[in-house]
Amino acid sequence: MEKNKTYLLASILVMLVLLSLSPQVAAQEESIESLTESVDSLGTALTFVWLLLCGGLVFLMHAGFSLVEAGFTRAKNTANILMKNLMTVCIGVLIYWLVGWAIMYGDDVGGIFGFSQFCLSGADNAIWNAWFFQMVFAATGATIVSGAMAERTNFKAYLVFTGLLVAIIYPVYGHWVWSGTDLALLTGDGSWIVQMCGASFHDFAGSGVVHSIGGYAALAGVIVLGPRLGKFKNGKPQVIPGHNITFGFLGVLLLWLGWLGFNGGSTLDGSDAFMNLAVANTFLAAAAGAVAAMILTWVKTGKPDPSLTANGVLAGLVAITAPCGSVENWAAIVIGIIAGAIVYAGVMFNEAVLKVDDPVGAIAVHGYCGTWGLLAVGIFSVGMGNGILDGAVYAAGAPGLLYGGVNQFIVQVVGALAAIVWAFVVGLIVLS
Amino acid sequence: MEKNKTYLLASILVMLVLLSLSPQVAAQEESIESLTESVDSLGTALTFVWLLLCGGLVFLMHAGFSLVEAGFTRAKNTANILMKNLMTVCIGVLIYWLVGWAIMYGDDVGGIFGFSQFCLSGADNAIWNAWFFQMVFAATGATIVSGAMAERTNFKAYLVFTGLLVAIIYPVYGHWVWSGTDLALLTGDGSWIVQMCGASFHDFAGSGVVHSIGGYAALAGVIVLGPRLGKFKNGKPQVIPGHNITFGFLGVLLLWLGWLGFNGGSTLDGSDAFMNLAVANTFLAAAAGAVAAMILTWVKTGKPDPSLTANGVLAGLVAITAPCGSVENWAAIVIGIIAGAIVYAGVMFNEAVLKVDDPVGAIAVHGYCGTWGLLAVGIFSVGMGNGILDGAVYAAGAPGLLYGGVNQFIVQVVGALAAIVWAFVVGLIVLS
Amino acid sequence: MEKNKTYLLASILVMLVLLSLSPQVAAQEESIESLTESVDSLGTALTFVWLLLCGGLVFLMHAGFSLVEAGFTRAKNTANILMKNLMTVCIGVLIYWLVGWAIMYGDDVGGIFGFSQFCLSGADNAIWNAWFFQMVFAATGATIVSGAMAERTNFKAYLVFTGLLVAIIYPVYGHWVWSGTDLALLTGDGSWIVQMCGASFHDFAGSGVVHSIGGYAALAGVIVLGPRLGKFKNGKPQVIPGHNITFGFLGVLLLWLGWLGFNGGSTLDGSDAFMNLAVANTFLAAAAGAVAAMILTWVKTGKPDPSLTANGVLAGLVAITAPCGSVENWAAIVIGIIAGAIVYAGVMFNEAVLKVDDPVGAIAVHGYCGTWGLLAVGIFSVGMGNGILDGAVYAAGAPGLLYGGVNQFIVQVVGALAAIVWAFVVGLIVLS
Amino acid sequence: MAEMSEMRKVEAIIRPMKLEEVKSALADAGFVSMTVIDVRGRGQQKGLVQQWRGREYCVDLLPKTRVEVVVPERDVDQVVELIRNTAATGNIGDGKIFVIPVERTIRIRTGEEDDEAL
Amino acid sequence: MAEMSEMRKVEAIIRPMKLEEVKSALADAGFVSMTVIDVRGRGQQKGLVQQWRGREYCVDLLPKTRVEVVVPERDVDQVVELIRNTAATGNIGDGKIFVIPVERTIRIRTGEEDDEAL
Amino acid sequence: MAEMSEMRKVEAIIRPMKLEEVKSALADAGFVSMTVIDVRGRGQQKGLVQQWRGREYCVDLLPKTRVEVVVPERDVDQVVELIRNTAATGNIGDGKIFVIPVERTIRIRTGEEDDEAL
Ligand SMILES: Nc1ncnc2c1ncn2[C@@H]1O[C@H](COP(=O)(O)OP(=O)(O)O)[C@@H](O)[C@H]1O
Ligand SMILES: Nc1ncnc2c1ncn2[C@@H]1O[C@H](COP(=O)(O)OP(=O)(O)O)[C@@H](O)[C@H]1O
Ligand SMILES: Nc1ncnc2c1ncn2[C@@H]1O[C@H](COP(=O)(O)OP(=O)(O)O)[C@@H](O)[C@H]1O
Repeated sequence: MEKNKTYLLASILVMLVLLSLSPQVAAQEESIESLTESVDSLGTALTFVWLLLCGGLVFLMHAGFSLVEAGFTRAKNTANILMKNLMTVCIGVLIYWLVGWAIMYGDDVGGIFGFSQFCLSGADNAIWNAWFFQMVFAATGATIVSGAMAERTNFKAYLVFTGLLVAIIYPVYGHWVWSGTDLALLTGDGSWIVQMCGASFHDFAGSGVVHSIGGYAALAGVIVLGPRLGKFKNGKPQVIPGHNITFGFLGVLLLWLGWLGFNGGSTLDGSDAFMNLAVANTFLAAAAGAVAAMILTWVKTGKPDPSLTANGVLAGLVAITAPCGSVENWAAIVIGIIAGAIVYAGVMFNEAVLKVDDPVGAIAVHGYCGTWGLLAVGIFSVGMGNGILDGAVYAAGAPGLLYGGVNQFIVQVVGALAAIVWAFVVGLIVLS
Repeated sequence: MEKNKTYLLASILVMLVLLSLSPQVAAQEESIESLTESVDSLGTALTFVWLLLCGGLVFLMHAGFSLVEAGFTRAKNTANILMKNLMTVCIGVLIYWLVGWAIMYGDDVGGIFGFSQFCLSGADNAIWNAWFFQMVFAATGATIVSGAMAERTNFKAYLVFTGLLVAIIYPVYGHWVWSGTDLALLTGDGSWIVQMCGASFHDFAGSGVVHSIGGYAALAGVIVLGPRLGKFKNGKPQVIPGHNITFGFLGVLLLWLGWLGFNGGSTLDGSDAFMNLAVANTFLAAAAGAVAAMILTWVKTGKPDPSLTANGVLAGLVAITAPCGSVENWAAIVIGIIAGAIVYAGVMFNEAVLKVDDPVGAIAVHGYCGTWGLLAVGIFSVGMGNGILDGAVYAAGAPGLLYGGVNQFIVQVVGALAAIVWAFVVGLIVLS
Repeated sequence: MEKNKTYLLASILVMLVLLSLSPQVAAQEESIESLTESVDSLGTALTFVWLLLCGGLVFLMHAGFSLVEAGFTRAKNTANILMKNLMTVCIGVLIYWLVGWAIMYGDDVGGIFGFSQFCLSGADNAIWNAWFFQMVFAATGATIVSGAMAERTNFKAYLVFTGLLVAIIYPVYGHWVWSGTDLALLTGDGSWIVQMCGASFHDFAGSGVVHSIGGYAALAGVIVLGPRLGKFKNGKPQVIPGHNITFGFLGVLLLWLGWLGFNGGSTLDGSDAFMNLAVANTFLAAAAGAVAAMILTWVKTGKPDPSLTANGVLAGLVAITAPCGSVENWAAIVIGIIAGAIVYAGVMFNEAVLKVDDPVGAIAVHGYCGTWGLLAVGIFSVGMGNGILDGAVYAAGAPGLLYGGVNQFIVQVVGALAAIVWAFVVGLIVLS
Repeated sequence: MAEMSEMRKVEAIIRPMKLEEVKSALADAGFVSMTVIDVRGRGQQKGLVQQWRGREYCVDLLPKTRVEVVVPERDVDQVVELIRNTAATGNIGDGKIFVIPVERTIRIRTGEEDDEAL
Repeated sequence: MAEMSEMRKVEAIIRPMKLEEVKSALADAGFVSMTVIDVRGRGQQKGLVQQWRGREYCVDLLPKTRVEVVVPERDVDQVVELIRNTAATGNIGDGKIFVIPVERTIRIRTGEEDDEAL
Repeated sequence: MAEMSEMRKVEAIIRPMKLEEVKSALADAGFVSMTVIDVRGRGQQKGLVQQWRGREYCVDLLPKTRVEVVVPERDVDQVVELIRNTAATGNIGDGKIFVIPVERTIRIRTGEEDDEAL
């Protein structure tokens, strides 16, 4: 009996402990659950904060574009240029809300475009956040065109063109690349192009979606428009100097800063550490582009050319926009250097051979260097999960040429061509 | 005995498990507690980071104001205007530290003003954070006045007026609206006004506290000061063109960007997802305001007017400042459009009828559109917790006229009138 | 037997409960661990986001410097100044990647310099983040020199000097102060200097590392270079007015904003609440510096001098950079006021006594006020853990003179002298 | 060559802020045509003391406006009088009027000469 | 003093956009030297209506360019003719040419006078 | 009308960087009054080659400064000499001096004429 009593006592003890423990464990279960929720929503909040601020930086790029365009053209056209740029933003905001987002991120129609959520119907805070970040990109694409067409565009026609760009040209190509749907023409697993190439097109922050589209639409515009009065005399390009280099350089620095948001924010996740790689690469490429352009003009003309050096910064930035999350630091520098060379050659080529008049070099910067950036992914990409990309979730999937891969390069060529054809052809049609 | 032994063994086993489990559970309890703390303090840290950065964006608005005022006035007054604006910030910082915060957020005295924490005595990091964010707002309110009074104010008198604005005029009204005390004249549950109206006044980010106060104080200032020499000839307003439209437009874009922080930060919580709604609405209203003002001037004068279009952006921003967290996207656009019309009409009315000279349109932009923004809350507010505001914690409490409510509109009218009377009357007294 | 059965049943029950409980507890253990990890990595993510954005603000300071230098000098040198400033950034980015980081943060060699991680070899996202934030600081140090040497420097020589500054002069001193190694000359516990002085040198965000180094290297540069043609006539300083005060003032406001990132980010931790104290003190000192400089010039010359008042803002900012996380609000104001006086006296002294020509006042602002900031730590420091610094982890360790300590002051004097000697002497050697 | 001495250019250097007044006084009297140039000048008037970075310096060439009107000799007196009456403030720095002979005057548009050209 | 009447300053007020044309026409005929000034002027041409903040205002002095060429008397007719031919558009506002006597002409560099100085 | 031939306007087109020197030389000799205009000009001097976006272009009208001093005929030689001595560098582009007859000179402030007006 004694023993039994002992057991009894022990058992009771145990039960008491258990009884006290069991609800405690259950309560802990609950607090863990609520904690997990808190942590999750804190992660979401961090992403919201990050993307709003990055979006703000991208918005600042409009100030940058305005200044570059005003500074690098003649004083008499300043008011006109500024109005055009301001209206580009305003129309961008309104039209991307009305239509653009719906075409880009609405329910997929055959991988070609989206079609729902017009006027952001049914939006919640996550959608407003995403819309804001995407909207500033769309407006940026549109504003590129204004630079190339500066000093001679009819204001009304320009407004209409901008509206169509933000409503259709930009978001359709954007849908192919960033919509994330299975059929998305250039990136969806179910797309015939992706399956054919054996890799998915990668355009991190928009060398293609934003810059190529803007740049080649600008080319179309410039061709339809013709050069400024007096730009060519007997076929020879004449110099029409800008009027305020301080505005131009301030603009370039604001654009550079804006790119911190442009590329840094494009992982779309405040907790994705690879934003740091993207930003480091962005700054390296910009600096390399500027130095390359400066040295080139120095060698070619005997003195470093300020406005082409400024273009060199932008060239590096545009080119690194697609590959910044997929390549090593040294590759970013190489990409920037080549971009600096491309922008110099491109500006000269446009003037001397194509005889198109692009006052601020928008076509060479955004068009040509945008294409170069897309191809650079296919050349320098480390491949998601390899080497420095261990743990990365948003980078080019396959390694580039230099790392033994071919598929990624092929699909980049296809995507780059698609951007050129789409923006240029539709641009031409719309304009004429 | 065997059985007993079995029991014994079992019990011992159980106890061992229990003994090992109990401290584990206790330890988990502790880690859960410390985790909860970490998560909480991480949430606080996110708020700190968010508000510092938003405050930085609001601070950038001073650059914006300086540029708009310098660009839209004559070159000969530039140095004077810039000094005035810079000193506004400096005095704002110092006086809001010395007195302003104490009057606005110090211990409540009958719902009318605060009175403690002078010189931020006893401050900790949470207070420094809050002070910083509030201080940039106060300085913004003060700088509005400088725009209207540009090109003719005595520097010393201006400095004194700015000091009084930041020390008294601004924080007293701010206390009525944002102090959060139970008796706070316009928003506290215990205030007779709130009880009488049956709803609490709502001014999200300061259409009233910042812009109306600044705008109507400016009106008082402008009346006391009289117009610039040559502004009116035989009572007819003369044109005095600005000297640098690039500065003006750059200023407008910086102001627009600043509003991201102004409205986005005003939930005062880095984890409040409704910052996204606020920002989206802010950008929609700004764009709508600009388009409206542009079209209006186009129709009325035959060409789109750059500086009035720029005012249109600001009009939309000022108007959406109060309602941005309480209304739907389409309403934000409507509010912006009407603000664009108000600013055009207001500028013309001020010149032609009131015969006051406001070089940059500060009274129409901040005063009239500020009032409109406050009323718009009473018209378009969805009502906290309803529809898209499900889960919102900082929005207008009751639905607006369009959603069947009346009380909110009434209290908004009262609050808007209070701002006009307070700023205008005290402004007049101080100035004369 | 019945009893036994009871026991048996009870025990089985207990065991069942236990069996169900034990894995639950284990599972909770796991979720707690994974939660802890999530929280940790969220904290890291917040730091990443915070430092990228603060770095962006610091980058904006390059726009600020460009504008101040261009605006406060003659129009004919604008293009040259802008090119120099742009190239400073570009070279800063590339050289700090190539060499600077390795010398500053690489494996310690005797407390004097680092030597590893050239080209950021082996970098991960944490390194890229840290590199980015440090890089913008390094480039800032370099750009200070361009201001002092404006309007007469050979472009090629300047580029070389900038390269050496970012590769060697800056990172070596930086290693002494910020490398965190045990032997680090001025801050490591194992350093003979620290042991001798009995306290560790404290330079929160770089009154010494960035501003003194830049300022005294500039002094060396200016002496080697000689004054601008026509700056002195028979030994008497002549006035060479700047050409665009709007650019100058815009630059100052951008610099001020940049300092939010400069000082705010320098706790290097997104969750360190003392960023708020740092920012509040920063803004108070800037405002106080401006007001002091304005009043001084007003009293001395009969009218408030715009460009010296603008210098006053910067003086306050430079001076508060070292002490901002270690002093009380009122002390920040006192530090700012004295800085405002120093900058006025320093500019006059440089011109009238030293006969050096510093067009924008860079030596007085960054050199003299940088030194003052370092000494101010030794005077006003509250001492880590004391009073308002309860819980602080990155502040001056010991109390300053006013709080009864002497050691901190002594080590600040040593560190300040080290900066002067190192930057000035090596600057002279490199330049000649 | 007969008309040689019959045309005169009246060059009046005035204060910039007087331009509007002079312009309308001349226009009211029928002399609408004129050419205006921004010049800087000094005479008995002291320069302007300005300040930059805490030091004073003297701008000794002050901004002035030069109004040039070409008229037949017979109108010179009236034009001079009109300008004098509107441009004078009585303070040093009011400016000067110079009358310069004009040999020929041609209207580019039509080729008309002299009197008809004005 | 013999050459006194032999030098003339031809002052042509033209439209700014015609400057290039006038310049090359003169240069082609051997008159390379010239001085150019930006002026504002009004004549029979109405002012320009501009807009600021929704209100119109009239800029009644229009931007013009003045080309001044000093030549020996014998070349005056040719220079006048050249300018007239290139600067005329046939619309109001084409401008005027004034011929003013020059007593002496000195080249600063060498001190040469008159004909040799040009 | 007796003084008609006794007043002269000395128009000197000089290098902008020589203005200070010319100004003080004239002032030292008692000729403080003057009017200064920014002009652009060309003569035997080639234009300036500049660069924009990698392409060179030629600015063929160079910035010059025109100093105008109205003096009695008797002082003309001295003024011309002073200007020549200070403005000459010996290189092409030094500029020209033109002496133009002034028929009347009026001080706006007082109405004084000619000699007293200077
Ligand atoms: N001798 C002169 N030659 C050329 N310009 C002159 C001469 N005297 C005066 N001026 C011009 O007239 C302006 C006013 O002359 P000033 O002597 O100051 O006025 P006031 O005649 O009232 O004393 C000067 O700024 C200058 O441009
Ligand atoms: N009498 C005058 N005196 C001085 N300048 C004149 C005179 N008449 C015309 N001008 C100048 O010539 C310009 C063109 O004159 P305007 O009468 O408009 O042209 P048009 O001769 O073709 O009718 C004017 O803007 C003005 O600068
Ligand atoms: N015939 C002229 N008519 C008008 N201005 C002239 C004439 N010749 C020279 N100039 C002015 O004088 C300036 C210097 O002339 P330039 O021939 O280059 O110098 P230099 O006399 O030393 O050879 C020119 O830029 C122009 O403004």
